[in-house]
Amino acid sequence: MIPYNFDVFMPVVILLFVGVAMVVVALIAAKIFRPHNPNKIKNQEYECGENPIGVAWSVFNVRFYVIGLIFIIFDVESALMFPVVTVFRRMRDQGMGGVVLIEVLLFILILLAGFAYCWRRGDLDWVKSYKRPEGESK
Amino acid sequence: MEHTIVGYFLQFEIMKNLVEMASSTLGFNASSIIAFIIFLTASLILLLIAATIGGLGTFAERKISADMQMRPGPNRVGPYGIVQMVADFIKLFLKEDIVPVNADRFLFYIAPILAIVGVLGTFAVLPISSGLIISDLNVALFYAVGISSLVGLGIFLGGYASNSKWSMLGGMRGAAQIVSYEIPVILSMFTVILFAGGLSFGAILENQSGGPIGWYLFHNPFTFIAFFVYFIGILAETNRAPFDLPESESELVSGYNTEFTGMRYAFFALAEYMEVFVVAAFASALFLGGYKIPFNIGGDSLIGQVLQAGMFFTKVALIYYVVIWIRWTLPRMRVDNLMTLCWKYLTPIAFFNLIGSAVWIYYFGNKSMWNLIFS
Amino acid sequence: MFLQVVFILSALLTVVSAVMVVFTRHIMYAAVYLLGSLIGVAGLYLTLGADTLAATQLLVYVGGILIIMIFAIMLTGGQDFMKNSRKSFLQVPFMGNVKTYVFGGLAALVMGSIGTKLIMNVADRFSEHSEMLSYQSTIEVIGEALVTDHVLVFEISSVLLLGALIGAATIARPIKKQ
Amino acid sequence: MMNLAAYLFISLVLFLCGIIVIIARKNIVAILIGMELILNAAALNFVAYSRYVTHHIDGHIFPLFIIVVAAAEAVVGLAIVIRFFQIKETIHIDDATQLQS
Repeated sequence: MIPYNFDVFMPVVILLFVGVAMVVVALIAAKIFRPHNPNKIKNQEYECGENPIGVAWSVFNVRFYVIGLIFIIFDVESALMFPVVTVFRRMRDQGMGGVVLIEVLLFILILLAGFAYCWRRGDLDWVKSYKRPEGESK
Repeated sequence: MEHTIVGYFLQFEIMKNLVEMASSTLGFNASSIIAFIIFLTASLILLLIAATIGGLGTFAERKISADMQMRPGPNRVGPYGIVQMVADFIKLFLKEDIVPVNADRFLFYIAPILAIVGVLGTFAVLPISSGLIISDLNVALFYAVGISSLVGLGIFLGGYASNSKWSMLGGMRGAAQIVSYEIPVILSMFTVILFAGGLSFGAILENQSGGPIGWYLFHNPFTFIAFFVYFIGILAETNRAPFDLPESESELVSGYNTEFTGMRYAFFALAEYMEVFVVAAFASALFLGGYKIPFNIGGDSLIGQVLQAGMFFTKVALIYYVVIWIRWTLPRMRVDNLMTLCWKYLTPIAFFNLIGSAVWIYYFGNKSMWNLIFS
Repeated sequence: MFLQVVFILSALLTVVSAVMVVFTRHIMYAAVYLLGSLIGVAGLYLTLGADTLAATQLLVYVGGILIIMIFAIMLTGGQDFMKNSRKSFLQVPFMGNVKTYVFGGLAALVMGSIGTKLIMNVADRFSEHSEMLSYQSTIEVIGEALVTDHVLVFEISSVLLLGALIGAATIARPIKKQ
Repeated sequence: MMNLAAYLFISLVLFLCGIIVIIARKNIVAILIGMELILNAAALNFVAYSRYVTHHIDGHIFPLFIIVVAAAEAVVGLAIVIRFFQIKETIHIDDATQLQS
């Protein structure tokens, strides 16, 4: 057993700090050189030359959320699968391959059932078409 | 520590002596401090390399696109216009920094930081050569996938903070697209991880060899398919054409970075080009043998390291070229086609690959199809 | 040494961000401060030797939950936009008032004193000299545990995710035009 | 300085912040954010105890499933919030008084 050596995470922390520092330092350094003469027109947000109407933070379509929720379910699934796929080959070499294979397949197939449901109900379609004739109403 | 750049340096006697000397003068174990200094230096050098790569990315983009359209491209500044990127940088550095008056200033300031940090974090595990991997964490791939999700957040917050309709649309699209394509990408990674049996790049590259037969690309049919799924996925995750909907210049002015000027815009652009580099590097390490050279010429010596780094950069440059080639060849997709491609084609194919690879491992173990054919 | 530095930084990031989540008046800022808190907790996991958990935290929380939270804010925060100024974005989703904060503070005070009393019991017993888990990497150990000892909860979590997927998709599906 | 009590204290602060957010906020999304804080505090406790007391990997498994449950809870909770908003045009918690619209 090799003891846990925390020093291997050093570059991760360093790089995160360097990334923040790079942006901050570059912006501050650029402040010395760059001109600064704002005016009212210049500080408007760009709307192809027109005066902007209202603000942009409007209510968005709910389909973004539907995509997001399907994504997050599979994200969690992959987060759980990362450790399992890592050990799968070793477990197979230890003679437990069949059991682990069945477990993994069960795990994936249960989730694929939900995926198939969403597909069937049209949640994966970006543009919804309910395929209902014009005059018919529910 | 053995899979880090510090571990590589500590092989040499002179470094060991240095550590001992520092320990005796300072009065405590100085290996941590020496490691810190090496890591810091390596990180700063890497930062310079990364910035250069980002700049070269823009240059390559313009030069290759010019080549494809049979025009010279940038050719005034320096030989073949290669100093163009420096000129671009100076221009962006001297540009006025405009923050729209209605923008959300706090988020406007932190959005480029998130994008840059998300990309730079992945540089810690980039396998440039067997000695020159800054830190080969045991969860390297997992960590890289996790930290690079900050980029999507940065793009979204950048679009949100600008308070411009174009930016908002671009940011929303960007976030939806980046999160969607993360699923096929991760699932294709699983296909390789199953065969490699480890998440560190050392483990992934261990079973690959220099020649194409030893690559995971030609290991079995499933990894072959997985490579293309991964490749399409990374194109979308880095907002490259034909998936550049978040910044599609013909409909959304410039997408999420419409309102960003000067250095802030430069950081978004830099993050994008560096991310293409990073995902190309991961593609080469996962599927194309990474830094491995045929017959292991040079071994662990310094010449070997240089050769390995050369191999790595060659492969990445090839993938980079293909990425740019695709950009100037294919028209942009529509947003509903984009989602259909992700959820109805790539994700099922990736799941099929994952199951197929698991079954392959169960029956044949780690054997590649060449082993099965020729034995 | 480096461990302590990371510990202090992560702890500061976590605590300060969590406090800012409490006191900010802007729901989007609350989400961004939550991001800081989550990254800080990931750093604390690292100092505890849980590298897999830190990566999971980044992948699921930062890449997933936070993004759909911001989606949800965008999908709900914007009524009365066109007629009011951006002030409405701060005010319409009520972020609490003095009365509720007093109640919250009192509840926190009570729970905090109880919690501090409980923590005092272990204050001087488990110090940093106790040895860490002697795994180089936790991911393989976790992977083995997930398919052997904890396989039932592994499978049940997939059923939970299935339920969440179907339920949420059913609830959030756009209303059909009448 | 780094001992169990320090981690427990950080976890306690996170938990209290979550409690205040849940009690004080009137915005349902903000309340969900507070719940994430509380779940994080619980997960941190598990890992801290596994590091200092039990020295067993089970303390790492449990937070994994806490994260899974947090994701499921966030997905369903936010779906309900969005649905509620579509019907009532508000996400004030005091307006959520009826089970059936």
